[in-house]
Amino acid sequence: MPPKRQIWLLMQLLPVMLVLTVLFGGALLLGVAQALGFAPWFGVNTFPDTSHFAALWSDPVFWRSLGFTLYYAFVATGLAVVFGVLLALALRESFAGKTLFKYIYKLPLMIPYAVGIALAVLLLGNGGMASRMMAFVGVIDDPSQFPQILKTHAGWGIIAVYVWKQLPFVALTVYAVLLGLGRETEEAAKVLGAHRWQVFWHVTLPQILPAIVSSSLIITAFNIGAFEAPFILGGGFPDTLPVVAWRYFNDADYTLQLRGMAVVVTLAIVSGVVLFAYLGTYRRFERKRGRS
Amino acid sequence: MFLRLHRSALILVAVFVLGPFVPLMIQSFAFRWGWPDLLPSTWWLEQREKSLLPLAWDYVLSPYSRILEATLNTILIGIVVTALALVICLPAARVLARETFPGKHAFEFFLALPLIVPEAAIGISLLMVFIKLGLAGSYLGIIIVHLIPTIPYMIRMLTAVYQGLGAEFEEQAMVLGASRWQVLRLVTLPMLMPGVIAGALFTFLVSSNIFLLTFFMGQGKIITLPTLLFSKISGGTLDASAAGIALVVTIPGVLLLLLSERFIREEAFGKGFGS
Amino acid sequence: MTQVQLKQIAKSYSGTIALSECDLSIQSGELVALLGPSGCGKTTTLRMIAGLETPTSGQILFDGKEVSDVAVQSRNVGLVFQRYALFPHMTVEKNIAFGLKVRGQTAAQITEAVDEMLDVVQLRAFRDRFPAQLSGGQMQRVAIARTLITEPDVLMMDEPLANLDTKLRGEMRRFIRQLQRRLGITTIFVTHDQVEAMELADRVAVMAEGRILQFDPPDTLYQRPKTPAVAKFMGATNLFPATLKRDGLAECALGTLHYDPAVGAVEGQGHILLRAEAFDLHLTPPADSENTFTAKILTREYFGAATRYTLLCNDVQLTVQEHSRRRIEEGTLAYLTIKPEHIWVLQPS
Amino acid sequence: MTQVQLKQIAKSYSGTIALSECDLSIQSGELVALLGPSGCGKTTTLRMIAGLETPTSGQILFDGKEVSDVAVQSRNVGLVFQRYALFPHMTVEKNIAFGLKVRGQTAAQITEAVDEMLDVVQLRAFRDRFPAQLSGGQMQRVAIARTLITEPDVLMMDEPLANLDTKLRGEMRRFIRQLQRRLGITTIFVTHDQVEAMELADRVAVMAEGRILQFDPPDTLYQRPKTPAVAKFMGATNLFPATLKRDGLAECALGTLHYDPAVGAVEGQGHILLRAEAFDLHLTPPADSENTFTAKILTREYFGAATRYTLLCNDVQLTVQEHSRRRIEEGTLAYLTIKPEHIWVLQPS
Amino acid sequence: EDAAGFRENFLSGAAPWETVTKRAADEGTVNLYYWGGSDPLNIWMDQVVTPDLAKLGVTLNPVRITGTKDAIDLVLAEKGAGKALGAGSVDAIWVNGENFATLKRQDALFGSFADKLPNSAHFEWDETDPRALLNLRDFGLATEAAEVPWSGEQYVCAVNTGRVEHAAAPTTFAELRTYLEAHPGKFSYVKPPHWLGNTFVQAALYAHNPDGSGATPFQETLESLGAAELARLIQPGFEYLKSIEPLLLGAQSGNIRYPEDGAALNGLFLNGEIDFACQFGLYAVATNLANGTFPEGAQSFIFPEGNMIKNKNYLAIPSNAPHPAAALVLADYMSSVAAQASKLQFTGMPAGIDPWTLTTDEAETLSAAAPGYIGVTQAELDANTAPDTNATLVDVIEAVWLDYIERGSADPFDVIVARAVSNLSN
Ligand SMILES: Nc1ncnc2c1ncn2[C@@H]1O[C@H](COP(=O)(O)OP(=O)(O)OP(=O)(O)O)[C@@H](O)[C@H]1O
Ligand SMILES: Nc1ncnc2c1ncn2[C@@H]1O[C@H](COP(=O)(O)OP(=O)(O)OP(=O)(O)O)[C@@H](O)[C@H]1O
Ligand SMILES: NCCCCNCCCN
Ligand SMILES: [Mg+2]
Ligand SMILES: [Mg+2]
Repeated sequence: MPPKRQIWLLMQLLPVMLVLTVLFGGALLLGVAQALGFAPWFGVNTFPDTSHFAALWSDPVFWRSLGFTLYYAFVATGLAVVFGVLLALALRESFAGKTLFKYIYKLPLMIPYAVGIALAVLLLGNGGMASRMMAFVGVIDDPSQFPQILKTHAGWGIIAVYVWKQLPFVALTVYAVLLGLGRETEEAAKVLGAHRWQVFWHVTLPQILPAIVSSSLIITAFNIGAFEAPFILGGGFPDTLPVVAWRYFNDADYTLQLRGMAVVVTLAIVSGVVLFAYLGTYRRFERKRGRS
Repeated sequence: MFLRLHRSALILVAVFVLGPFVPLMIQSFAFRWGWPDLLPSTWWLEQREKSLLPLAWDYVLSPYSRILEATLNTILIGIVVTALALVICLPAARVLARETFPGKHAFEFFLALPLIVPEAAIGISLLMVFIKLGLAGSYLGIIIVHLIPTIPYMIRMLTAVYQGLGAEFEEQAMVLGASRWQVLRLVTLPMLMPGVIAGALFTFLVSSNIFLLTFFMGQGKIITLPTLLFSKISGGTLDASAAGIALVVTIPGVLLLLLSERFIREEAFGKGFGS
Repeated sequence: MTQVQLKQIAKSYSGTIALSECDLSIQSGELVALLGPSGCGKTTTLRMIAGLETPTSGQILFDGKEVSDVAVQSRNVGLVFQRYALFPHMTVEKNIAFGLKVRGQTAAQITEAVDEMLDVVQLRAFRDRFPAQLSGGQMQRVAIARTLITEPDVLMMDEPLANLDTKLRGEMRRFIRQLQRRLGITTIFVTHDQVEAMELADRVAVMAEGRILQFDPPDTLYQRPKTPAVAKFMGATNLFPATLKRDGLAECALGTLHYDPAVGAVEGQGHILLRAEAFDLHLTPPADSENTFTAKILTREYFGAATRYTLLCNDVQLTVQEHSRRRIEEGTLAYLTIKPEHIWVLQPS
Repeated sequence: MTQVQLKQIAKSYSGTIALSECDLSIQSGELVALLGPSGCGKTTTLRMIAGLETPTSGQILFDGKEVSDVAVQSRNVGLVFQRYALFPHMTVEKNIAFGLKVRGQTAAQITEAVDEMLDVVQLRAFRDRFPAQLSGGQMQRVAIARTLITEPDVLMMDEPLANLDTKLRGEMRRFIRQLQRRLGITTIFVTHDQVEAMELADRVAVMAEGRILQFDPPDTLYQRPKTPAVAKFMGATNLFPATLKRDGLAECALGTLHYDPAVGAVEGQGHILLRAEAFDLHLTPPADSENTFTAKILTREYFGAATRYTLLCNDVQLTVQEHSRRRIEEGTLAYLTIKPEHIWVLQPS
Repeated sequence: EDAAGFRENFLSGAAPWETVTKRAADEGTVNLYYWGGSDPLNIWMDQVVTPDLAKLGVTLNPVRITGTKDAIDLVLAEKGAGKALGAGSVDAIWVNGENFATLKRQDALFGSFADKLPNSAHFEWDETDPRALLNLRDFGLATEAAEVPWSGEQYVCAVNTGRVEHAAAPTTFAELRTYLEAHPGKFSYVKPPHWLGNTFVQAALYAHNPDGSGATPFQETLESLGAAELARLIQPGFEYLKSIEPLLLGAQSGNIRYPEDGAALNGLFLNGEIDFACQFGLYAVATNLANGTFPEGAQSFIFPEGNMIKNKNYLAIPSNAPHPAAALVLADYMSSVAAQASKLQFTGMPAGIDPWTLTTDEAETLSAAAPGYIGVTQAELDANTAPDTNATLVDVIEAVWLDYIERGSADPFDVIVARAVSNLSN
């Protein structure tokens, strides 16, 4: 490549590189530095000091928090993917009211999580609408008898909000890919004698798999780092890691700031490891399938 | 049989999406609505005149709710972030779509990284530096941090759009005698427009949904719809005014939905996130 | 090896009529082409036979049995899609094996059958490639192999050659023809290319606007089209309205022509068809003066094997085609003759 | 109206050679076709002439002047892309006006020129349509009009007809030919279709693997190819290695043939080319026995205007083509004759 | 005159108030950072304070934060960055206890201004008068007039008489446990370290003081008390809290629920999920009935007998306030009778000024503005008050609660306390 051309290419990439390297890369480095004791702004500089990580990682509660964090993230992603794909498949059919329906199903995608949380509170809380309905039909006579959905470590409230918000994202992504694919390969499979599930399993699914992987990657990452839903709807101690970090940052005890930083850095590492493992597994699977 | 099942499943989805808004609307008109009442025991309108302070929608629509401020902030920040992301990403997307160069894969991977790293990690790390730089609690600070999670989305959408465009239109224009600038103005931009609009709407959507980064960088000084609503419901309960605010927070999303149905072809999402 | 019958088949898509009451009866082992302009209902016909579309009315019979209740998967038909619809995520081998796999055959059986099929389509070396790594002709052959391996009773192909270049198209035509002859499968293929239909098919169904205009062997269609529409679609150039007389005289803009009354002795206002290659071109006046015209050469087009001339004769433009053994310059005055038995007359409608 | 010269032009893309030292000299006002298989460098050649690609070595001259320093925008060439590349966001009118608009012409000038051009391509009624609302042939014409309106010195077209169906392709060929004759613009077009090249071009450059094999008028190429490669590419079927003698005798697998020594009297191991349409087929032994062979008809292919037979003659397969005035059944024994002046010999290489 | 010089002059008493008001008008703006979680308070700020200050030539910029610590972080970060008086961004903060203690420890306070304001006469400054306690000490820490009390508060519990008779409401911790044994799950308190939760814990500790001396020893600093003594004093209280945990809301289904804040507590109370709601709010029942957040049958009751914690809230001025004079004008305004009366009327937050320092008319104005008691009398309340815990102890108690109750640490109690103390001191 002639040097003039190289410079021209570089110039076009530079703005993005600059923004991401400085801001994003900078934030990551800074986060690690703070977790390692570099925080001159509150008069702390013990860099490099691994004690914050040590304290965090040696605490069994941290591991339980991590467990909850991943549990909510994975279960919600799994449900959103399964139902999102089903919805995407259903959207290909023509049915009465489809135009309107295509507006409706996308609504959650467009509004902040907090709205979903508000809806969950009013609907699913022990004093909420569902509980009142049960009281109305006489199944319960005290809010405490309502099966607890919110504020438990089973996390059904959190998961419900995630699924409510993310199912449309998965559906939209997969539906878009399905639109691009057309129906021909599925019809070809049918004509070749494949039955419904064979068509789905051997022909449709492999072709939407990249869309499923990339959308589930995005939502899993989001779920791991999400704060509002587990904070408001979670079961309390032990909290998910973002909430733990939040509590540390709001504590009067400044040394906990650095512990909070360690939480946040750990969260980034976990998220990275989990998602790379996922991506790696998928890639290996694709390669294997490609070879055999 | 399958058809009927399929139908009821779709109705279920619609109920799953819209159903929860019913109690939200009722709550927004309630004065007192305790368990196990299916409807409020006292409505807002019955108490409206008796109260010194504005209640329910009176409060929501009053300046005290700061909903207008939050809405304007959300829109303003969203627009500026989108415009900046567009300007930053357009040239890069062009290169990514058209050229091959050593390290391209690594670069693409780097561009996707902010999708994987939690917002909290970024926001909290930057906070102290931003305070030092005087950027915390300023529009500029919020706009800058919003670029981090939005750029990956924008660049993916735009790269897909460029890929779909092909170089021949620009070449044709050149052969017909158009200068570089004329090519950009008369051919490239108009042809990219549908994709640019799709990318812009999506970026705006992402920006206007960001809570944690805005919350940290806003320092209470700058509020947006997500942070405003969060502070209203963070305890896990909703009063009438919180319900009203939640409804108002939904409105821009509905408008965005109408816009996006009009301007975004669904395939665009597939191109951006389907692979 | 199945006889296929369409009885009064009609299809409309929410109002628009794609096909209106068509009858078609295809013999077992026959190779039939559906020929017609874009949108005339060719694909729709194939899709209904395959079971991918349900007819609005009418019946489809395989060997005399109604198949409306037979699911796509069980009709045992083969359909090669216009754009192949190869599975992009499967290798050539996997694509070809698919039909057997979903039938639950053992790996050994499948491998054997695939190997054989790869030989038939000469793609042994490409078995591990993905569709994206193949050329158009290779994809085409994979699509055919994938279909043939299931030993369908009826093989259908939707514009199988539309996406190939001239050379490849020729090769593929020969390939399909040989294969079909060898296997004797009842085959229906769709095309909008008249040359292709004639070269390949035993019989051609000419379609237009949802109707079958004529269903006949290629030479009948070409030489004895029933209607001007069919004649035009078959590439007829010299078609003139004419007053026909029972004794073999036809009067048209060109003048009076003698035709063979045995070929079609009718009376009234019909058409007369003079095929471009039926004329003989003489540079000196011919001995026999029956059906002779003088004409001036306007343009000359060279195709290699043939040369086509446009001539002006009695104020009428005529096209004449002959082997390129000589070159007559534009502007030359020439003599045209045509034998009565080479003239076709179209009945008054 | 410019003379275009390529001198020792070569182009490689990071290692792969797309074109190696080609010379080509095109006369002012000439219509030249670049003909060759996929990947042989046709598009690359056009793109270099247009200035969209820089040659790795060699020179391009317009009217004897080097143009390497002239930017695309200033070369005043026209290039019609294979897939037209019409601007989808502009109407027909706007598309056609584009080249004048970027040249800063006034609205009045533009309107006038566009009106005129719309008449030339017969699209007046379509001026306000968008490309998506046009048929293939109409898009094609818009693409040409858009290019012609800038009055380019050199008009180039990259496979202009590849996406059209047979019928439309024929029409567009005639249209382009007439237009070019009328305007006399130096024109270069790319095709991989030999029939198209011959029908349209004054001269054809046959290319293969980055080289120009032969550059000659169509009939010369077809009837007198210089190499077996060119002969094959031009659709020659009966090409046999032969021992050539100076007295007009050629010995090949078929037997001994007399050829016209005036045509190409050489001696040594060469090839002999017997064009399929040069033979005459007789069902009874012909009077003159020079160059006569008995042969058995193996297959018969019907194309409408012509019928092609494959025959076996002295263990050699021969292809013979004649007008479809009769139908000889497969298996028939026939007599083949060919006149010495219809035989072409290829020099030993 | 530069900001530092102004501060010097004002604190030394050299500058007359006119120079302050004049300078304030020049500064133009005052940035007040405060917890923005109360709508009535926000409305009062906008409807009353903003126009009143405008009349004084100062524009109020109310910065509503979700946690006071955000403002403290900002002050300290700016201070660390070398921004001195006149250069920071926070002019005044609503603080209590711990946060004030942080500012004081970091030497981030403007100085002793509260007793030099024209309205300082509305506060009792006489150290010998026990009624001056809450002006002189904030959570036990000496205010040194570096903050001005701008609101009073008292921890009061409410009962839903729609579900429980007023008379059946417990008045002691023991009665509460008995009640819960009969009605498991019908009570909870806000989760520490939220101040509402901290206060409930403190009240329990006072009530279970092994020496029977109630709040008294909790007025000492951590330093003077020592970790071991603190552990001894608080262990019985914590044992009690631990003992009622299985009886709290949600415990029956295995998910003990401590509401995150006052709003959450009110929500539970409205829906009858809990029968009693304890929080700061002398007039909370009246206020919450007026805005629909309490059930119709809500009434205050005396709990815990003799240990209803009473405190004040303060406005502090940081050492790097950008507009120090405007901040002083704001502090003086907040100490006025008019401001206190309207605040009482709008928000139900009791006055921060001391009624006995006022004229009869002024005192009248204040009491007329009060929403009134429901279910209790002034005399009953007066008889049961207790002071706040020293701020240095609060952090430890918080940490102990988190460790002992929330995390359920199995370590010996004194080890837990010692650990909390040592974590906080480094
Ligand atoms: N799914 C459909 N919905 C509505 N109309 C349709 C549908 N499929 C086909 N049609 C209409 O039915 C008619 C016949 O279509 P068909 O695809 O059979 O044509 P075709 O002969 O195969 O044309 P082509 O050569 O362009 O492929 C056309 O007018 C077409 O527009
Ligand atoms: N941008 C490029 N980078 C690398 N190789 C290229 C590029 N463009 C063309 N080539 C290679 O150069 C050779 C000539 O390409 P060119 O496009 O000129 O062929 P062509 O004759 O136009 O073929 P076709 O008929 O398929 O269009 C091919 O081998 C091609 O793969
Ligand atoms: N941490 C101190 C925050 C001050 C907020 N207190 C609110 C009390 C409401 N009565
Ligand atoms: Mg079709
Ligand atoms: Mg090309």
